[in-house]
Amino acid sequence: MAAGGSNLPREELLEMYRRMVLIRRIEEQLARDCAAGKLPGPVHLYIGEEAVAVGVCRHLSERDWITSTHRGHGHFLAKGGDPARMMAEIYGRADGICGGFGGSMHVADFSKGIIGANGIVGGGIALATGAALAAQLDGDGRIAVAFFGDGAANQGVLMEALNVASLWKLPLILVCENNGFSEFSPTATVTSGSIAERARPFGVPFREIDGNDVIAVWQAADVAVRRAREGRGPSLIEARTYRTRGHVEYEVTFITEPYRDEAEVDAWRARDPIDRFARRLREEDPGVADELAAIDAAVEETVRAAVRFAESSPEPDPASARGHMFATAP
Amino acid sequence: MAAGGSNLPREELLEMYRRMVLIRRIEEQLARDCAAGKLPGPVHLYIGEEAVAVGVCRHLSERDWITSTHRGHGHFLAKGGDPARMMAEIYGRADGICGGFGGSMHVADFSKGIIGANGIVGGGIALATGAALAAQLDGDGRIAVAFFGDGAANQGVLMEALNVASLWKLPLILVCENNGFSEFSPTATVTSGSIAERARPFGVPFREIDGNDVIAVWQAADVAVRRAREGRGPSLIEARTYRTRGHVEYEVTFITEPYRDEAEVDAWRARDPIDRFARRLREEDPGVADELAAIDAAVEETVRAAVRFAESSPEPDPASARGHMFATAP
Amino acid sequence: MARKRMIQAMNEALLEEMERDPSIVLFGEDVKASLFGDTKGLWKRFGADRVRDTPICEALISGMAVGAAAAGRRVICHMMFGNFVYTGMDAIANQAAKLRYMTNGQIKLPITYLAVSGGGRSAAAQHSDAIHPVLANLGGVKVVMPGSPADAKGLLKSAIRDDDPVFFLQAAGRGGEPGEVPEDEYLIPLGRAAIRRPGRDLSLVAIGAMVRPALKAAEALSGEGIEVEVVDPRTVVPLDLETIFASVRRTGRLVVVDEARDTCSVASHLAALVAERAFDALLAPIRRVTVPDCCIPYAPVLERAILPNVEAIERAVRETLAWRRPA
Amino acid sequence: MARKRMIQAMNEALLEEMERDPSIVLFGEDVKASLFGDTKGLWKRFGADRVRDTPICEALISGMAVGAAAAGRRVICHMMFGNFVYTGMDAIANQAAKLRYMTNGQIKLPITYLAVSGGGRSAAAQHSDAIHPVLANLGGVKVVMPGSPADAKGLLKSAIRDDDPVFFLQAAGRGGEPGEVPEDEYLIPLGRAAIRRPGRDLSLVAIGAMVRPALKAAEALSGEGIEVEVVDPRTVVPLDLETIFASVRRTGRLVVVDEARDTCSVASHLAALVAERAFDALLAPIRRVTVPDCCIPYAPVLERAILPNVEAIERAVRETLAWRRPA
Ligand SMILES: Cc1ncc(C[n+]2csc(CCOP(=O)(O)OP(=O)(O)O)c2C)c(N)n1
Ligand SMILES: Cc1ncc(C[n+]2csc(CCOP(=O)(O)OP(=O)(O)O)c2C)c(N)n1
Ligand SMILES: [Mg+2]
Ligand SMILES: [Mg+2]
Repeated sequence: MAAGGSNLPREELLEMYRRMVLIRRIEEQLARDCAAGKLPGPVHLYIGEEAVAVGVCRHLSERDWITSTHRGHGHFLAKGGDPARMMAEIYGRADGICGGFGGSMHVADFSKGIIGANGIVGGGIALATGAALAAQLDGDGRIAVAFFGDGAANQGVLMEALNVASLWKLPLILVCENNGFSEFSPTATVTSGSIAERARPFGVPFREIDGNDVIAVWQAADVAVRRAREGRGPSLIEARTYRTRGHVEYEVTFITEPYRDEAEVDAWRARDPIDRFARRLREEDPGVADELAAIDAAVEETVRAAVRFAESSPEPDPASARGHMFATAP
Repeated sequence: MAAGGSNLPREELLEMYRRMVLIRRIEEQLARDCAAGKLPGPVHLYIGEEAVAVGVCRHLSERDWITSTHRGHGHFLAKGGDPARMMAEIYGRADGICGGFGGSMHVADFSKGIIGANGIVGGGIALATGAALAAQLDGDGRIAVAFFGDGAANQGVLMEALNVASLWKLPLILVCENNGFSEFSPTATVTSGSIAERARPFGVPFREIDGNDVIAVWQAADVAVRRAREGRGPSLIEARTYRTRGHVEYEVTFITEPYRDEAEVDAWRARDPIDRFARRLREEDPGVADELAAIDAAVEETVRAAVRFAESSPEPDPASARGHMFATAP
Repeated sequence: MARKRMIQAMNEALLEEMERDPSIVLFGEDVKASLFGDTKGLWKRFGADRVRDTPICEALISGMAVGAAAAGRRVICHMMFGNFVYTGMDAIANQAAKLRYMTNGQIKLPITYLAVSGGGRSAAAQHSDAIHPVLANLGGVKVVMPGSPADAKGLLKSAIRDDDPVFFLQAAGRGGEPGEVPEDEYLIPLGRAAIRRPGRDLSLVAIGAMVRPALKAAEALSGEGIEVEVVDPRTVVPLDLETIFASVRRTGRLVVVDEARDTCSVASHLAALVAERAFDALLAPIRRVTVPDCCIPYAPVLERAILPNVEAIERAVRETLAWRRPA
Repeated sequence: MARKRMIQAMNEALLEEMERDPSIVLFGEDVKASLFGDTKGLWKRFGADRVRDTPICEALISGMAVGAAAAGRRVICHMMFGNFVYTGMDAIANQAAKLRYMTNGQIKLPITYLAVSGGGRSAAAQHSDAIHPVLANLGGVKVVMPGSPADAKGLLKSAIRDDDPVFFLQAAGRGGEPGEVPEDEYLIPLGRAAIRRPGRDLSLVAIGAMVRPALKAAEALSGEGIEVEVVDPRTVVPLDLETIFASVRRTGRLVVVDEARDTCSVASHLAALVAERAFDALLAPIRRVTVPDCCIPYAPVLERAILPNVEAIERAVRETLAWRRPA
């Protein structure tokens, strides 16, 4: 089985499927939790964009670095973060991956190379550039990937990073997830021209790809990752995708006028990255259906376990609220 | 007389010559003053780059806006700022254009559309974008020009300005003075690829020109200014030039190792924009020599008068040091 | 008078002022959709020329505000969350706060920067900073922090008409708080504190969102016979020192409540001013109820432990009143 | 001991620490040419991998420091002038100061940010801000302000070895000031104040570059029989409150000298702390000698009128000593 003529091994394909479904189901759970008023803070869901995180992160080991965004659950899980501890974090519990100090916008696990979600749009770009510098100095083939949105691509720090990464040939991959919106502004109203092309004047290779096609993502990432690992410098990938849910859960409570057509959402739902991939896998190998079903079932159980873990975790101790400000206390 | 087949009227050519010479002589005076310890603060001289400011500003009226840089005397004078009051400012005197509050890095005259020099590298870019927005709203054909260096072109705000100016079709001209250095770093060591090309992904027209050829500058600016005035949006001009003096006067006292070849400096001196232009004028019309000599003499007198004015101006009143912080005092 | 929410009052102020002064231009990220509701309807009313959605690029927009103001416009620039002010800090600190001074008063810079500031909603560290101390230290920007819907409206109108850069900081997540707002047009001048509740025993200065818990604490303490005078500075730059000093001179005791990190907070600064200029009136140490020098955490239980609240205010008041000079 | 200039002492510290710890990477604008001299020779010694000239892009480099530190490097990031810290403020305030806290202490961020800070050289408003109050209010960065070459060396070495983001602020234009520097290796811990001169009559706390004029003032006053105790906090985050409180408890009087704008200055904060926690020891109002809330002007005569100096310090001391409780 080699979906789309990709020559990818079967287990790799199934693992990509599993990770995408895991992200989807965890976030569907979060959507329900949010509607039920169970989440203390805001959540920005990645539903519809799973193929990007998964297609890229499958090339990364735990020793590679990623930086992420306010829409960071997908990156966290794709890079191997623990769903139960992420769930507990978003619930604001002591066993959360950040002890309840960070929440949805700050899920991070440095032991897995996840520098973390980021509440500052564009904030991860400089961090990833720094991590790429560290990786280059380490000289052991590690790389850094910055995920960021089309909105973030309008922050000047992107140009600054392209310039430095190009000059220093840093092992950096800039992955722009163009989901068509900066919050409630359609991309075209706030983004002039092509994002991918912004790499050109710096001599940084770039590609615009279908971000709802996990194989296409995997392939583009493959090229960029090789390049970075071999010391040939940075790349930029612009993945066209769509968020089928709102910018932030529960936005209808304060954004009273629609900012996009339901027809547009439906059109993108029809291109859902998980459905499409599953269809393709089944088309190429009808026998895979059982395996997919088994994965679905296992993921459901993972999600239930994550919820149980999170719910049974205690609230953090208020006496600890000052937290770990400094490593070396005065 | 139409130097370089430019079809420029004679008086325009002579005025360009006069302004370039004025900038040169004023700054040579400042160089002597600095060496003599007469200047309280640092000065960054524009010597060698005069063609850029003059070629652009000849298209601007006092109602157009410019923003400038730490190397701002040339822009101030080219845009019609008063040499004597600039001199007094740099001397730190009460009759300085900013009352002695600003100094060399902040010479400004809003009545002449000079938003001013700027001590923050890249700082003028956003200001000019805002002025262009105001001009667009005014709707009377005014425009804004941001002068900035090749070093400043690496500040992300350039990309942000290109994006917004393109989206909103702002009457903005971005003029990059590429003089080969960011302070003591040669451009190639800190600037990847082409600066001019950075406009391309935003759909902003751009040109790279010989910044030591005042006619070439005039012509490129002509196109960009028309475009802006007609509401067709921004342009970027990259003018290749060179500063034949140091980054900052007296740098030899703290930069102990040479950061460029004397041969390189000499090569650029041979391409001096004023000499070249004068030569060309004389070649095309030998009769012009007397007029040039008369301009030279008049400029010398302007410089002497500026020095007299500045020297005879009192120091600011220390009791006024809190200055004009607020327009509406509490 | 009509009962209105804070954000409605702000929306009215923006509407009225933009109606009144056609030179006003307003821009920022998603001001059309209006996350907080303050800019709702403005795009429809005033059109795409005067009300502009910008890309996400705080460094540019904060500086564009300066350029447009220098070029003659009255500008309203929405920075959204206080933390994003850091992203646009260069133009605020190096240009907006300095351009008039450096050029010897050649220009006015009539800019109102809008932002929400402070915590309390589990938005975590990068969306919860109270940024007024940082802004106040810049010297060149005024800082307005309304404590009620009525103040929000009157202060915002004054801020917009002011010829200097003004930061108007609405307490994050508290746009829904209701209050009585006058029907007719009114302005509240910058630099004029309000005594929210008179009292003889102690002066309780509370800034912005802290006015509410301060009033609650005062109410509760009153039940015990402790009469606290609640002073709301309304603007931290300029500061109405006269009103504050006069209050301290009457009561002899001061507690300042400020939703800022303690170090270099406005609470610290007020305490310092009083310890200098009303020292002889002081009968007890000056207490500050502030945020400890850490980030704002996500989990509600942690956040509650960090932010000033009614109990902490009551405790500070009680302890200040109980204080006796050691023998 | 050997006589050395401040900047030489810093250069030695950088050299020794980079020699000692190969994980250190240093970058910034023109660190190879070295405007101030602090990074001179490092590029030659340690090579282009570990010592990197960056383009002008403070937003990126301040954030790269965080990323590289999170990824295991010890980082020295040169921000050049204090005012350019505003340009790179986002990553400092939103990332460096918060990333460890937000992630529950998962990482260390061993970053030393270098910058010069303050005025006095006619560099005008955009090159003369004293930025330590803004940094101190962030909560998550330590702030070191050496008052002598010996301190500069010992503190810088400690800053580099520290596992947290530390701002090391050298007083602008005073890199040439000489002092005795020990020959052997030594460290000066962060958070430990020094009593520069003992005295019984008044505690004079002077920060960073203000230590020198404070000592001069103390010297002059001593001639009149006024014995001032000069305390140099050396680091403003963390602050050595014990030493300061103990001094005030001995003398009963406090003047703080801080080359910062007054509002929300460290001087204000120190005054507030003392007015809270050593109130009973106070015999007089606490005076601050600071910069008024304006920009730093260009003309020397204007700049001198704005910055704290020996006379202003003497005056504040005299007035504090002369103060009598009104009848
Ligand atoms: C510096 C900064 N500015 C503004 C915001 C507010 N904000 C949060 S998400 C968002 C839109 C981001 O758009 P994009 O980068 O395309 O990511 P997406 O939400 O589409 O995934 C904005 C403006 C922020 N968090 N940080
Ligand atoms: C934000 C900021 N960063 C750094 C500096 C220090 N600095 C002053 S001039 C300069 C180099 C500028 O290079 P360029 O833009 O090419 O202008 P040039 O000096 O060559 O005219 C630098 C880094 C500054 N003034 N502002
Ligand atoms: Mg998007
Ligand atoms: Mg240059």
